[in-house]
Amino acid sequence: MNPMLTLIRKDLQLTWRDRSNWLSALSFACISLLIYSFAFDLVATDLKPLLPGVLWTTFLFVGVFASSQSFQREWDSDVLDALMLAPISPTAIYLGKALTNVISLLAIELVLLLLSTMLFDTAFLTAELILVVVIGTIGYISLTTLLSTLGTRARARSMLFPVLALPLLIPLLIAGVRASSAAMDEPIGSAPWILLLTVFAIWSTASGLLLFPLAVKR
Amino acid sequence: MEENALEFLFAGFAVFWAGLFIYLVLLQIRLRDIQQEVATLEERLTESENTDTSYGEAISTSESTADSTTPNELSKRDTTTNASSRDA
Amino acid sequence: MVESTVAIETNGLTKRYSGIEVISAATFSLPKGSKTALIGPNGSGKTTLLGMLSSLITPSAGEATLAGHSLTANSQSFRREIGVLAHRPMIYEELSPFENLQFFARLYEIDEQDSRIEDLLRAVGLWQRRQAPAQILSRGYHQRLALARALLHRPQILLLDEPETGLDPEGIRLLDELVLRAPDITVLAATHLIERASSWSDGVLRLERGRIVEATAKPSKTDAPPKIEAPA
Amino acid sequence: MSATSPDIPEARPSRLQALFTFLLRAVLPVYQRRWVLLPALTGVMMMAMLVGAVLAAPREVVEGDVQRLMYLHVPSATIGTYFSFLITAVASAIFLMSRDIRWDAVARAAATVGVLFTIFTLATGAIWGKPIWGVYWSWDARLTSTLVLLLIYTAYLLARSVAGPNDEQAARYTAIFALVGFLDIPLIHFSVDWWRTLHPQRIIFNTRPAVPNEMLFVLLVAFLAITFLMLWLIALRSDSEQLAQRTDRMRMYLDQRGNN
Repeated sequence: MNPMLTLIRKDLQLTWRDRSNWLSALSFACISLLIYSFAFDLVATDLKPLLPGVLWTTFLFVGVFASSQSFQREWDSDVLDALMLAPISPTAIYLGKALTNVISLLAIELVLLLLSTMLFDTAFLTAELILVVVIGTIGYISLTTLLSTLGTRARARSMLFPVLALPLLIPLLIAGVRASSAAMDEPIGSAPWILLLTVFAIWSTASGLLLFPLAVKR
Repeated sequence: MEENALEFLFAGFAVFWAGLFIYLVLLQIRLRDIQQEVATLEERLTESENTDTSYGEAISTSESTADSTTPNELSKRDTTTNASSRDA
Repeated sequence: MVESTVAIETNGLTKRYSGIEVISAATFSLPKGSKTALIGPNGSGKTTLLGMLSSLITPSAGEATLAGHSLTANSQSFRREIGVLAHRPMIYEELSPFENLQFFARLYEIDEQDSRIEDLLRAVGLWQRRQAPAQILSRGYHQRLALARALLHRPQILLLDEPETGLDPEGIRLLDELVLRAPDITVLAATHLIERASSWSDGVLRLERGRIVEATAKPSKTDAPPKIEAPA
Repeated sequence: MSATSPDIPEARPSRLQALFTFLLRAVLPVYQRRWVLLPALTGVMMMAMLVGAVLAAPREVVEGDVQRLMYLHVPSATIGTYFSFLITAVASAIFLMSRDIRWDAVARAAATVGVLFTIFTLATGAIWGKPIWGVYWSWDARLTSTLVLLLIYTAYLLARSVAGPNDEQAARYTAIFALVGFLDIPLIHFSVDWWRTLHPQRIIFNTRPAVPNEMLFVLLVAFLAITFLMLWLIALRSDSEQLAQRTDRMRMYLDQRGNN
């Protein structure tokens, strides 16, 4: 899949070159995390079960807003047509963009985990929890990257995108929060949440791969 | 549970029929808009003096022609001379 | 594969946008190595026709074959044979000219990329500015970079959409030298500069309201080229 | 859908399209007389449901008369919601394949009716729940799934209404969204069911003693009534959307003819 690596390299290079986009997403994430702490005073021991919820809502909001910009650069300078003209399949374009988003969002989420370990003095950087976060991120990013092709058309794109993306991600949110609680060994019953999260990730990547070419074909 | 929860039963049915009613009102508003648009189209058609003969052909290629007589079909018979010659 | 003499051939190529026929039943064929000017008033469908030929826009009906590849098959090898220069330069403005060409060279999997990129950048006069981010370059240089990108993979066919836009006289000279007079490339270029067209083109395709109303293989030098009615 | 079979572009008449056209021709006679069949059947069946639900059906011993809402709630929750969203997904898939904008109108009509029935389901479910559980909303698994569907498909209608009736690219995008939304349903069900089991168990109203067969009969009548009502509402809506598309095309044609 050489073309996909080329696309990822170019995207990462571009994300690194004008870092303002990524940094604003990171600061948005940290600020919303802090706002939760001011709102709920999460340090009290009996509020521990709330923490996975806090984390995952922040992940989803940052992820949705960040990935709604994923094709912004291509539309501004009409480069998407140049990519479609290249001898590569549209799925490579989708995979390249999705993986770039996953990498940049995972970076933000790891920073958040670090921050919340300090803020709420609970061990967040455990292998299990990171696994859950990685699977969940792949799950929601592959869907939001597919949906971000809306940008070329609707003028009211910025507000409409979360309204479109978030309801579809409710199963992922529930599974993510429950799987994270399980990873922090909170008592949450016997349902195989990590399995549901993985199924969601596989399903969303598959539908992204199949439907993306249809979304960008004119 | 109270025995005679009749008012809840009526509330339930009332919501159902109210919903239907609102749906049909919205549909009627939609049809009113379409009627309005057809009327403005007809004005534009009558006032544009050189009726282009390909007008009928361009429209008929984009939708198959023989329409069933739908009650809400708004094919008002054109009384004006130049538009009535075209048969879809 | 027998060496066919026809580069571009279309049969009944049509594009309907929500009922309105933007291109209706375009049927023509351009010999290999020919240079054809695609002329017609604004909104006559030039960009849509070029969009369909370059496989960016899916036709509503009809088919076309370019360089022996059928359009509907839309195989990736088909896209190796055509180069496109559109209205807008379609380049990454945060990347430098060199990085832009390097990225596309990797996508087209060109061998000895660096020397090919250097030749092209020198040819279009961008070699001194090859490291500057494209943002700070003028519109003319963006157009030249797009021209270099279109030639990168040595396509057999070039589809140009008003290539002169944004080019200074020096740029236009480069356009003529690299493309419009290059011997073995087949060119179909939409242009408004009719009088300039007769200097480089050996054929004319006139489009009016989505219909090919004139397809002349050899434009006579008189101002009213013989009118050949394209088969409806 | 206008009366004659739609002009599916014959780019490559694959077996699938041949089968599809054959099926369509079989359905066509019924389809053509839809404006006679649907109103008649809906009218008769809705009357029968009303009489059955309020009078004929026996009073439920545990929950009393409010249980009669079942005849509205259960069919709306099953046929009214899921079947219309199935029609949306199928129509969107056909639109993506055939690029015939009229299927987008059918998909939008089915989604609108689907949203209407989700609202019915939630409303009757809440009203039915109040006297039994003492609270309007109890995060019951099925009602929550219906709520999520309501969110998804109102977003669908919102996104589609931003663009014009004939805007093919917006229609293609929202068709993809409708497909993804429909494929999301099983995931919603699993996640909501497992999530809900954490909540204190409430007596969910369908594990009651065996339902007497008079009730079953009235329920069957209710199912048929809701099905015909749904089909009729969809047909009405889709025809008016197609009418809007045709007038929009005429306007575009006149604009185009006007300026050159």
